[in-house]
Amino acid sequence: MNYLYYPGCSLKGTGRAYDESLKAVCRALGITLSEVPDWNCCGATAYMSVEETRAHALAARNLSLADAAAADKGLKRDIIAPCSACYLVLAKTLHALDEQIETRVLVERALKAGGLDMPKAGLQVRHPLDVLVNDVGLAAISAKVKSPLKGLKLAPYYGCQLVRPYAAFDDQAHPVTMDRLMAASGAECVDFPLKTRCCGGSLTGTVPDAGLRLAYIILKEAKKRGAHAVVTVCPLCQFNLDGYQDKIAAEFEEVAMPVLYFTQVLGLALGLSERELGIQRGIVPAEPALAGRR
Amino acid sequence: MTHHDKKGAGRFEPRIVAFFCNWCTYTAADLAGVSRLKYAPNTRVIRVMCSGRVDPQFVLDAFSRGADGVLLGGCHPGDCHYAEGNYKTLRRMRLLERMLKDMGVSDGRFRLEWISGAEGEKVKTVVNDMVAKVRALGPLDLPGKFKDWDSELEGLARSVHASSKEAAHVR
Amino acid sequence: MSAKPKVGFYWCASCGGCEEAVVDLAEGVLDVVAAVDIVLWPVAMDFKRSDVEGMADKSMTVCFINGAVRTSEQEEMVRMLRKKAQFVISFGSCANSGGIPGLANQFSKETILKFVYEDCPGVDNSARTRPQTRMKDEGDRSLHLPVFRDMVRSLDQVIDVDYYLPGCPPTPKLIMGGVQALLSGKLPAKGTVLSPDVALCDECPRKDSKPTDLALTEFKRPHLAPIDPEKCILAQGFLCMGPATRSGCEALCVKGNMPCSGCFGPTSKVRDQGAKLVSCLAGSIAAKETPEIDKVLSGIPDPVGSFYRYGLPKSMLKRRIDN
Amino acid sequence: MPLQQTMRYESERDRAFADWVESITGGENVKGCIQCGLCSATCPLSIYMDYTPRRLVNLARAGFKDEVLSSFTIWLCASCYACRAECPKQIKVTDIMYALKRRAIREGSYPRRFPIPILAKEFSRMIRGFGRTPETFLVADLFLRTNWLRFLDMIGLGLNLLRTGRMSFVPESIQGRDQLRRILDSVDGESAKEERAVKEAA
Amino acid sequence: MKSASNGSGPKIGFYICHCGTNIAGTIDVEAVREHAAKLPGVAVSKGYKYMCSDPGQEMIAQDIRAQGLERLVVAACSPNLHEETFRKAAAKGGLNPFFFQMVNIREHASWVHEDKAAATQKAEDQVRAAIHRVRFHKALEKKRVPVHPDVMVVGGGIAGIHAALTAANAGKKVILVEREATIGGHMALFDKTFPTLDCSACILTPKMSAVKGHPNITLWAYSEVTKVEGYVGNFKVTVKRKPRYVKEDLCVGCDACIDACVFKEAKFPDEFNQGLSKRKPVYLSFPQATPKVVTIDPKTCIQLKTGKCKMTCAAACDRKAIDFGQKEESKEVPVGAIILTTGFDAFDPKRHEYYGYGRYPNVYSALEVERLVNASGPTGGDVVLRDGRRPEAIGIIHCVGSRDEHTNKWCSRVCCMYSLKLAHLLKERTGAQVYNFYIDMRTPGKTFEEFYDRLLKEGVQFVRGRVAEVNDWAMTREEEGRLVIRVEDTLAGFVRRIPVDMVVLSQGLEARKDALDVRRIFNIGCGSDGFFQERHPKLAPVSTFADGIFIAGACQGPKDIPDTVAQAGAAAAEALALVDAGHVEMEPNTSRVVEEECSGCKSCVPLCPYSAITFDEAKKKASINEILCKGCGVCAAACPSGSIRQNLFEDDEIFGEIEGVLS
Repeated sequence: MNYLYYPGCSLKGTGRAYDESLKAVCRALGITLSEVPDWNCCGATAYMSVEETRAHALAARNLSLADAAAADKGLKRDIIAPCSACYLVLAKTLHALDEQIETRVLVERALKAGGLDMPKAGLQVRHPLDVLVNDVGLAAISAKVKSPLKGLKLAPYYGCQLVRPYAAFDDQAHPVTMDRLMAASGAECVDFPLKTRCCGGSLTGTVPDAGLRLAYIILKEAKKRGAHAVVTVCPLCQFNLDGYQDKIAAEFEEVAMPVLYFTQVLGLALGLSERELGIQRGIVPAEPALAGRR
Repeated sequence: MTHHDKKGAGRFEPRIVAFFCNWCTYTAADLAGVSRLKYAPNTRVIRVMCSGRVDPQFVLDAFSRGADGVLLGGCHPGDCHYAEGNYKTLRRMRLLERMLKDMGVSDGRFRLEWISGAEGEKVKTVVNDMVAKVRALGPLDLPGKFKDWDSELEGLARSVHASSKEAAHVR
Repeated sequence: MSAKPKVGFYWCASCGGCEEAVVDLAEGVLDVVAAVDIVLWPVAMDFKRSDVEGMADKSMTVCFINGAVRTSEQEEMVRMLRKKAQFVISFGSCANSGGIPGLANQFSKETILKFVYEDCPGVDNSARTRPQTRMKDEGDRSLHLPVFRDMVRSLDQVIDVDYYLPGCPPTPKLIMGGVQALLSGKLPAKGTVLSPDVALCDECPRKDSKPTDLALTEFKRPHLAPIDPEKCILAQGFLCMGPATRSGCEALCVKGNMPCSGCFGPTSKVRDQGAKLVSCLAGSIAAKETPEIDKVLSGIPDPVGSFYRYGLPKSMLKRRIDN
Repeated sequence: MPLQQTMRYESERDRAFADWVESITGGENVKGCIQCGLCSATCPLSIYMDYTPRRLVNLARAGFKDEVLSSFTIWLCASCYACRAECPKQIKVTDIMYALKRRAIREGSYPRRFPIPILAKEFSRMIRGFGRTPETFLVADLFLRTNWLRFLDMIGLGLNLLRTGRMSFVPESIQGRDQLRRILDSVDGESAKEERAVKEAA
Repeated sequence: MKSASNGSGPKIGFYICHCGTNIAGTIDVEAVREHAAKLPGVAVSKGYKYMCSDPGQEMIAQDIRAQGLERLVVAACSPNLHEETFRKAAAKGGLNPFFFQMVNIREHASWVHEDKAAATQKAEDQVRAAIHRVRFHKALEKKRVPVHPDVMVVGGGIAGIHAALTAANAGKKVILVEREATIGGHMALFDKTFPTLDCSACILTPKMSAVKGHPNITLWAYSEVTKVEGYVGNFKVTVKRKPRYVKEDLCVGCDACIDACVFKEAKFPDEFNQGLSKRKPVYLSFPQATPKVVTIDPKTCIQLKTGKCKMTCAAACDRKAIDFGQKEESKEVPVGAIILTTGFDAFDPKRHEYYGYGRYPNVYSALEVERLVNASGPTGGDVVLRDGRRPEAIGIIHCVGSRDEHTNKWCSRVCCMYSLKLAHLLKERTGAQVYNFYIDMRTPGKTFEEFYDRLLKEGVQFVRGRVAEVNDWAMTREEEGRLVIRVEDTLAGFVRRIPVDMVVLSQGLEARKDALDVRRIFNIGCGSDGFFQERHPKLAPVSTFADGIFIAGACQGPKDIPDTVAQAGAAAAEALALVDAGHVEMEPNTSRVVEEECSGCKSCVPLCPYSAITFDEAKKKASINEILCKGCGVCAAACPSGSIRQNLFEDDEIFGEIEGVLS
């Protein structure tokens, strides 16, 4: 299986472990990822706050490059975007190019100014969770699980921008795809009502009072429900939930909750090493929670 | 009706002949009226009991008499007041559409829509959408074209009428 | 003025088959010749254009004109003949409705000339020379060629026509019938097609074999599948124009085990033969879903060519529009 | 407590602003709002907002421009799309928030020293420069501009990132920087026109 | 034909209706009148304020007589409204009523266009089309067909019961068909009815027994209509009678079989109690079930599933009423009119994931609570939660599955009132703090507002806001272990979290899941909301587009019991008016074959859905049975030689219209 890969800025920085673990898991499952050549930042939520069309043009450059690369190498025209913000922004631009004629015209002109073509219909933005569960399939993954994570209790945290508003592969309020994937890894998911509640990631740096509280609510509820770790699909959520726990301890209470990527958990189940999967990159160490689970 | 509206805006106002089945689309248009929905005034409705009554000749005749578009509205498949009339319509119009295309009548000038008696809103959206699309295509104006095509006959018609003796051609 | 009625035959854009049809009257032609004076018949007798010009207006009793009108020369001749003849009879499918030459109305003049003089395999014309309507020869004499019109027309689209003899070509029986009607002076209403005003199925020998619950699941083409010589050809899935075509031919094609291709044109109640057959045939398809319907209809690869084989110029749209 | 007049005169409504709100991408259903408050109730940040999203929508569609553009609410929106997903009238509240943010930046009417608009501007500056966003730079730069005391507060986090190898020092940049600028400039040319049109309308 | 004042052909009278300002406000009626006056054949061209009024009709009739008009064109509203009116006016003037054509310039022009010039232009074009067309009209006559006097009512809820009784009391034979084992419908589930709080059973059960005992009513419960053939006045209805495995004429509903069932304990969810209690495979829905006959459920009965039961039930029945060999029966009955009263489905609250129905046991649907507060319900009217606790705080959430683009857009009309009723009953039974979460409080019925006032004074809490979620994550000590409702108190302007022990979801009303199948059987329409479509929202609220088929109650749209009963009475009256007339007149828009033109190609024969076309083997021509033909015109469109004519829609008429509209 061949996919285009759009890592996004976070996966090159704070979300490095996500990049590492996703690639490792893909290798183990026989998925080839071709990185979109010379991709640029998707623009995230911040750029959209400044200028709408420019934000679409920015994202469209990536789509155009991806489409060209797909045509060039004869790849499937599905772009894997692991970061929820990138996933949303790229999908939003695809929708806008499809639905809003004026945007389409302006973006087409802008791309032309950069010597690029409009992405053609049929190009898709996919999240690795969707690809793993719906393209590879749980049966195929289960067959490759070597060391099921018996007894590991996880709080499945999807965050907001993966499922809303565009993801068609799962429910917008109560998604279950990751729960099923984690079950295939042998782990147990606790009933977690805050699955898709915003973690405050985009605010923790700027309005800490608001952001920290949102993160705290999620972490303490995970703890209350007996989770050993929170498992997430988004580098921003991971950073936000993992990075500020000392502040949360100071402001509210100590939660000491490791925050893993779903690819890390799956990787462990597939028998990959902790180092390969970047487990050591957690600010709240996950090793104690994982010890003896494999 | 003229091709340009009376306000003199100069915008091309397409003429669209709409064949509506009595039970669904005509009723839906009635409902749009009762609901005071507003839509483009470019359609001219001809009521038939069933879309299955619409002979492809009617569609061609409307084009040849100056329609820029022809809209055909029937009940949704499975919902025909006469059980299956709309299926017959669908089959005929699939073939007619191919023929129209081969004859150079652009896609979009002929349109078949299923609009149930409850879908007043759909009458509005379909009519507005079709008017916009046909407007973008420009006038079809077959009567004008027929006249245009026949203008090549005028010279000789006059000269023969004058009983010209000049040997114009060598065989 | 001699006692015998004066008769003319003229041909425009046609294959010559209609002329053969006259000859096909066999010994009957002698009766005709005995009864009339033939004053014009370019295919068989030596008359010049000037002979026609010299005739007094309405001096010819009847002129039979076959062939469609495509060039200025044809146009001029038929206009002149209209003046000279008391009755003009449109003779055969090409004159009546454009006929096979009328299929050219699917293409622009430019497309046709370009293909014929440049792109056609076998053409060697690197200079891309095209016929010119006027040129000078070495002796500085002026040569004229007729103008190739933008479209093919039926005879009645150029001149007023009194009666129509349908068919490609009209059958001897119909020709005799027409001639006798004229000679006897028992004239039907102007504009009448001299053939029964009922569709071909009426006289088709396979009429009884057509089922009353026909639901077509495919369309076959006669050169690709065998035709059962006993059964209704349409019911076998071959496109037969019979139901939408005027009778009078005595189902010649069907008797030859080929489907009717519609040369007699529609009955008087039908304004567009092709559209009407589309309505009839497509209505009888069994499929209900668009993809299945399209699949069945894909058995008719060329709807215009099939449904308007003899009548494109007389169809409601007359010719392809965007050219 | 000083007296404050809370009554509004009809002349205080900016109808052009209300029309604009309805015209933006996502604003098409705003007239259909039934003020049920589902957006506010589902919003994880509404507890901090000066106007709940419902009230903001109501103010915006009525044309109370000053109240809307100077509200904290638009800057607190974390674009989690919860409101948009559940709104019974399918009002795209998140998209409206985006549009209000852009309008507030353009009109300079956002709350001063409030860091979110600055982050947004800084972010776009970075992208224009490098094509990618080195998060660490961005955060450091932001705090130095708004509140350098906070920067000191963040040093702990920085050290943690450094320890786990998640901090990048060198801003990554793309090859096609010129191409990207040409693309953005092309849009700018168009959007400058749009901006003028908005101003004229106002 | 006599020559007209200007031009040849028949003399045409044209009339344009101003409809007050409904038409004249948008269309320049004088311009249209003048335009028509100049058209060939038009001898009279007049306008009038209300053409449909008596003076308007009289004007037409007089002109026909005085001026010798031969054709009539009226531009006014939709022919669906007044075609018949003007046909009668024509007839009054001595003109064949089918020498008339109507132009719809109200619904199709003045009401839907704002540009006056364009609307006027459209009106002129359509008028010209009618004037072109009407020249080709032929004199026609309506056929009279006798009507079968019996009436069928489909659906045995309060609407069906009332309609059946009304028609039966008028002396008509009525067949009442009910799908479930008993009649009674949703109303039988309720304890009290709003706003009077009178006991539902007390007012319903007497009517149920009246149905059972009425000499003119045949009750077929546990039965479904599978096919309807024929046409107004002469329907042939096929009814499937499902086997109860109990002989209805023998069973007296004594319960002996139920007691004797090999299942000593009831163990299957009781549908009537919304699954809040259990029943046995042999059961009686509730004590007043009508007919009072037990039913054996083939899905749970051991004998019916395996054939290996001791059949203690059969042994216990001294009347030998149990019959495991019973088979499904199909009955065909002729009726003249049909009344559909098939009711509604309650919205499934599982569809709103964020309210936790199905996940949190203490989140209840309103129908469940109706049973819970019912004295004859599973707990005898004692309100206890699934975990046995008694609730101290209860939240009632309005508009669940109503006023929401994601589910149902409409207001379900009864939920505010039944929520108030439930709030009252719950407070009365439990003494709990009761909250109502509403978007808008809708109490527009007689004494409804007074009921709301009563609830306010009883101390029920009202929070204006649509609840976003019901969850179980606590933020404070008082929230621990309880359900938390998150809502914006829109009147206060902030968000609140309110812990409760019980949540009641006030489900909206929606069309029956199989409404689409049912409406196909009866050949009627459904609105975009899925409810059956009435012929006209104001003037024909219980009629449908299928003549002779009437609708009443919640199958037409959400409504409360008083409105349902009123509609049921109206539907019964319409049905009686039809069957009592003794005959119906059929529109003459049938098709015919012009024999001498027909080639006998048989193309038309298979196209007719009513088998009205046959092939005459002797003449070798097609022929159309006028009685069977319903006038769709499919055959006329198909006839490849143009030999089939549809009355009122002949080729010449339609071509004339096309020419007129474009000339």
